[in-house]
Amino acid sequence: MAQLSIVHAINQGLRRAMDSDSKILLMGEDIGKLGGVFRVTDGLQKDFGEERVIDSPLAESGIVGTAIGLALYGYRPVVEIQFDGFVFPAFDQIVVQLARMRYRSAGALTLPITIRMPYGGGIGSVEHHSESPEAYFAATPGLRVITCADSNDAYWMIQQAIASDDPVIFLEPKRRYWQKGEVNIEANMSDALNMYSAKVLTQGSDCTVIGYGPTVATCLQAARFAADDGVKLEVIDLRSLSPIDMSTLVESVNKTGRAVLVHEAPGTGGIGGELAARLSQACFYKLEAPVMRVTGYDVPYPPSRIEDDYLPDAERILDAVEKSMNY
Amino acid sequence: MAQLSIVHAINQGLRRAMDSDSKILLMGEDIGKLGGVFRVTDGLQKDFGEERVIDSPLAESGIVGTAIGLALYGYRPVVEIQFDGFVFPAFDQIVVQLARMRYRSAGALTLPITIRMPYGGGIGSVEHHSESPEAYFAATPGLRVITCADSNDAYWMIQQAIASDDPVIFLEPKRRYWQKGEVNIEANMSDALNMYSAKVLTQGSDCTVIGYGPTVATCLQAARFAADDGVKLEVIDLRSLSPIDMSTLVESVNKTGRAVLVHEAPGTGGIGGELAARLSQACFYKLEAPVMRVTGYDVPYPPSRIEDDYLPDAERILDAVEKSMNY
Amino acid sequence: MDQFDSVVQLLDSNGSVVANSQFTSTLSQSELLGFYRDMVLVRTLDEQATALQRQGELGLWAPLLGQEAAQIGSARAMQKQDFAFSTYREHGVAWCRGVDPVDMLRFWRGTMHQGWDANHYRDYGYQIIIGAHALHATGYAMGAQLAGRVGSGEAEKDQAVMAYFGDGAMSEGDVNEAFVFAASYQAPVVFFCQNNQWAISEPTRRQSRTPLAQRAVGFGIPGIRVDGNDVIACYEVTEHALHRARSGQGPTLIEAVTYRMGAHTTSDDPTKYQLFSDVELWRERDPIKRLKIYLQTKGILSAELETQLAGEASALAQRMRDECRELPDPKPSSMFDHVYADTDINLEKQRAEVEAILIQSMEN
Amino acid sequence: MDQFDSVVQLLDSNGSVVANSQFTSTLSQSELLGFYRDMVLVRTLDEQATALQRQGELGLWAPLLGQEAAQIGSARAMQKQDFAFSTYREHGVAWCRGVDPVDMLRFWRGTMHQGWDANHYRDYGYQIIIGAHALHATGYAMGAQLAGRVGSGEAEKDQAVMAYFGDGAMSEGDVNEAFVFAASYQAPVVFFCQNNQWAISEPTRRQSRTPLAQRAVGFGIPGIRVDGNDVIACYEVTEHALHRARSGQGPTLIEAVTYRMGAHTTSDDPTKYQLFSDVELWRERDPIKRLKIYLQTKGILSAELETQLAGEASALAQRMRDECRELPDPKPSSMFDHVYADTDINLEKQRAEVEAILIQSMEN
Ligand SMILES: Cc1ncc(C[n+]2csc(CCOP(=O)(O)OP(=O)(O)O)c2C)c(N)n1
Ligand SMILES: Cc1ncc(C[n+]2csc(CCOP(=O)(O)OP(=O)(O)O)c2C)c(N)n1
Ligand SMILES: [Mg+2]
Ligand SMILES: [Mg+2]
Repeated sequence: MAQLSIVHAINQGLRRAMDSDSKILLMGEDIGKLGGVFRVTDGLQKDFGEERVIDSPLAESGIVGTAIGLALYGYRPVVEIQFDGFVFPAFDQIVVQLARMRYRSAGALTLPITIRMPYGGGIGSVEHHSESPEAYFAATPGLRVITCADSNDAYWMIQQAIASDDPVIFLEPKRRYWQKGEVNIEANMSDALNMYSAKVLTQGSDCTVIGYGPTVATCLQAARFAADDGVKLEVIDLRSLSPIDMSTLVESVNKTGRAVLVHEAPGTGGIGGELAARLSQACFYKLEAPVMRVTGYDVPYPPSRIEDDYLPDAERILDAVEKSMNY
Repeated sequence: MAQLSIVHAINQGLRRAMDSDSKILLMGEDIGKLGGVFRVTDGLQKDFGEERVIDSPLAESGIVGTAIGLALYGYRPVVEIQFDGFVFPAFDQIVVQLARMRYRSAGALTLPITIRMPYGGGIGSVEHHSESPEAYFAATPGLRVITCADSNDAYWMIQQAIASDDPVIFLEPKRRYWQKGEVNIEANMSDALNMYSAKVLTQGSDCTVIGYGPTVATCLQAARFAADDGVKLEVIDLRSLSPIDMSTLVESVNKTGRAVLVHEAPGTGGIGGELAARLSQACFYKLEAPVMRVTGYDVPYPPSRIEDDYLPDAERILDAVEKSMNY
Repeated sequence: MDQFDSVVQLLDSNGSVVANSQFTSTLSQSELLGFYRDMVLVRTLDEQATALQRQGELGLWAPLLGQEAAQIGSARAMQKQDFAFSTYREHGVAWCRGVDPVDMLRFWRGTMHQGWDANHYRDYGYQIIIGAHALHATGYAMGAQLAGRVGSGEAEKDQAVMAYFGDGAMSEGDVNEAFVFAASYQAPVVFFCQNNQWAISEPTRRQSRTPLAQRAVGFGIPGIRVDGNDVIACYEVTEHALHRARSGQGPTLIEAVTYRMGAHTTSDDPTKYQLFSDVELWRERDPIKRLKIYLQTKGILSAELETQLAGEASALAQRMRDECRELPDPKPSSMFDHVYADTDINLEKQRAEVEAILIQSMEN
Repeated sequence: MDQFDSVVQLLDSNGSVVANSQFTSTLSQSELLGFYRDMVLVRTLDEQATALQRQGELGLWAPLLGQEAAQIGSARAMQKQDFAFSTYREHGVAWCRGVDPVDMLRFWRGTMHQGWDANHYRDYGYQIIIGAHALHATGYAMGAQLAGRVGSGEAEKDQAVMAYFGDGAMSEGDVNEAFVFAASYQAPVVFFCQNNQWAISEPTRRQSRTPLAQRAVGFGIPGIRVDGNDVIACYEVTEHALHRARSGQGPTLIEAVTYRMGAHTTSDDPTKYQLFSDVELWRERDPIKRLKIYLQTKGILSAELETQLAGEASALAQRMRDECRELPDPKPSSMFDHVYADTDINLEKQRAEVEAILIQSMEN
């Protein structure tokens, strides 16, 4: 066991993966000497060399596009997109090329590429540094989208993502980067929870609360507050946005009869809509109240001085729980 | 009244708009001499000149990006993206720049840009010519997304889109381009139904069926089949995917107690998920069955020889209606 | 920038040899005959596919008419271990890589998105998204470099990559980013731009006011213009660039100046924008005709060989007609195959649904 | 490509005038003094903002330290009717356009995404997405052209556009597409690339092995390199390019060779990648120092003027400190303003929710 921050856990996960497979390359802007703007790749170029930790020109489409070529050659590129807001120049390469090459080629071509990306708000930064673009990727057949909320998952899920033959968008909750937690580094990857599984964090009978990435901590906080009032929330960390582990969710919602979905991205068109649609169908006779969504509002990310009013917090989650309980 | 195909109706709508406002420019690949690959802009360069109907270099990001500059200068650009599958190189300019300029500038800058795009499948073409990318845009705050299903709407909605000070993605159902219909060209724009309103096409008490663009004709076909069996479907043409005219939908679903949502795009992450989530909430006590979705499957668009198995058809809609009625 | 005003030509439109200070033909008679055969058969293939589209057997086809020399000359300069990344028009390249013409039809008939195994032929298949594959080619070339397969000096080891695209593609961000990456890493990639004067209806001058080869210079990449209707020059120039690439001297941009003699695709109507006189002018420069004259003049191409080739061509056409119609339609439920490497429960449910619908409809 | 080895310099790092075959200074003493004042105040502004960030008053700041001459020289060559499109680092450009430094802070403090009215100052504000605005600038220039405000010969009518970006941005597809469009339509836009040697931690050679100005040539755009630490040369070269643009002779790319003497942003740690010796070398080439020596040598800059300027600088810094803290936070519910031109029921509901939460939290 080790106490690691999420940044450090990902760094260690990358290191372990690179140690075990020489085909793994890292690519991105400033990931070499600088170690990335969040230091996730700190020290890796020094240890693995400039050929395996590649500082790229400033062109996101170029990074993903050349990573595709490298993967066709037989490498396993792990691409860093510096910030969520800078992924869009690469959108075409990601959703039209990366996502479809296996399908296009009827299985002949495999692109085992992982795209790492810090995402989400709450860090007081300027425009384009606080985005939650996950719904775009989760709506794209051919991509996998996962996100971690604690250090142990950060460590294992990045390794699982890299080991997968599918292209994986690996979302890193940037405002939790420095949150520390236990990491079971002695384990084997096969012991770790499958990256596509949701994880029940607290057992509760009153209402299911589902979050992912940066909002998991907020959900847990809400659960603690609720517990003080005698309300038992079942908090679930979704972990995988594509595929969605419906059976874990349905089991919980069938038990509690209530669900609150929490994410930072705008509500409309967000992951929450898809989840609410599926749960409303799957738990039709069990739901005591409509599935509630607690999300960012349907606006571009606002100036940081009011980001706390935009981001879901424990109060808003508890309001939704209350609304659900009183419905 | 005039009998026009959808292609022709858009052409006439563009012409009328350009006649009335000299700030309106058309931009795109092959829209000049060729009149666009679907001939939507046929004859317009001849009549309005090369300065108002601008053949652009082959670069979608460049087209949208320079259109933004032209709009900042005071023009009203109408951009053609040649096919749905080619919009992604412009994704960054659309969702990060176009969608946000008004917000970013706190209202000081206005970008009255319309992006026209043929979309959807069913034309037997090769890869990337049959996509339904609407969910990406509808999930983006700052954009408006509308689509027409008949010639009258084609004629008026394109004019309304151009007249709007908001950036509008105008989706044209390419496999219905040659479908003819009455167009009330004598009317005034103010008489036309607001482009953001849904439209009830057939009154019915048994089940609400909601489609848009290319699937509206399919829904109507299903309604005719159902009528033969004595089942009355209320078919609604959604028309606007952002904003969503919830009150029209809720009124209908509260009446029928049932809803089936139909679109070509993959189900997961599609417009249907958002609608199902909202309807499940808004009509919680009225719904007799879960909201059903009849959509493209969660795969990249398949080779055209099996596209008919991919696309929602009347059978699949009727199956869903039956499932709903028997729930 | 005078260098870009001149175009490397080794065989003029009358079939006469032209002297060039930098390049000379190294080709044997049998190689030249081979190129001639390639061009004739590829033109046959193209005409036959166009006809099949007209008959409703294909959804679409993008003719290569007029671009035979550019494609055959360049692709024949490739080694087996090299890799080609193409657009929708490079049937001639696929031909040289050994792809069966019937396999090419799968894409256009809509039975498969990729009609052959890219790794087997070391040919990537058709790419529709303009410019996207220039980056894939560059990345692949970077891979060869990382794998130590550049500059080793071993003839069968060193690899290079060909990236094909058109004049229109030169405007796309992706192609320019490919130049950036290729230059930055000195990747062994040859960018081969067929300037066929048109991007659908738009003339090349809408994309650029300077010769396209010149674009390379600003990226620190050598650029060279070649007569795209001269198969010998196309071969020599490409062979030179590929050699540079394999031996570690980095990327090259070749602009092959040619003309699209057919429609953009079978959906297109070029009479809306092409001048008849231009087409006539370029007909004079036909790539096959000039090699034919040359070979005849040299006595290399006998009447007997001609007849034999004509027979080969009509057999090919016949086989395409026959086999195209026989190409198996995919099973509807195959649409769920290969979306992911791992099994997906959600997709398996949908597959079951599609299978149930089919059974139901068979029962009705 | 010898032309790109040479860099236009009119004032060397020792403050001595340098002869140049193409450019000579046309600046009056008072203009030169004005530039000096601009540079000193802009450096003050920059230092003060950096300090405010350190004190937690700003979320972030991107220092311009070292790039004063490039920004002041180029922006002072603009006419009122011209329009500037900038990145996050062009505080000096905004300054020349008349923007109040306190308004610049709004963005970095997070009270507004755009701290001033772009149309009023004819300055677009900060753009974070690298390269995106190069296309906006080009489109705007196309607009001026369509509006007949190019080549009319009327001094106050003809317009040009400045597009600022860095060496890193030269790799982005958008910037290269901007070159394509600008060249194709001969738009009146001047691309001004401040090559400050770094894109965060990456040296310019990762983006290009050739001088960046040379990139232009391949697009059919003239390129020119200028000493970015020489305010006089920056002015003259830009003035020349803007004049060309306004008079209908099309775009130009200027590469101003300079150095980023500070961190990339206040979040950055340049010691991880910059060599101390490089920084020292460039300190010798300081843009303010050399103009100061020149002005002192010429007797234009008196001790009295110096003192006056120092006073002005410290007043500016003081005002920034005071007013930064006073910058009003936006109302939470203002996050719903200006998403759309038309009212949106859905957003109005959400606004009501946010207002209710605030009332609720005030009651608690
Ligand atoms: C990104 C993208 N935009 C637009 C298109 C539509 N399109 C197909 S071919 C073509 C013209 C391409 O011209 P060029 O690059 O010169 O190649 P050519 O067709 O002449 O071989 C266009 C605009 C596309 N396929 N992809
Ligand atoms: C599209 C995009 N990718 C990445 C970034 C992150 N980023 C911000 S500044 C920067 C370096 C820019 O370098 P350069 O263009 O030379 O400008 P400079 O900062 O030196 O002024 C990077 C990579 C961004 N803002 N936008
Ligand atoms: Mg072409
Ligand atoms: Mg820089």
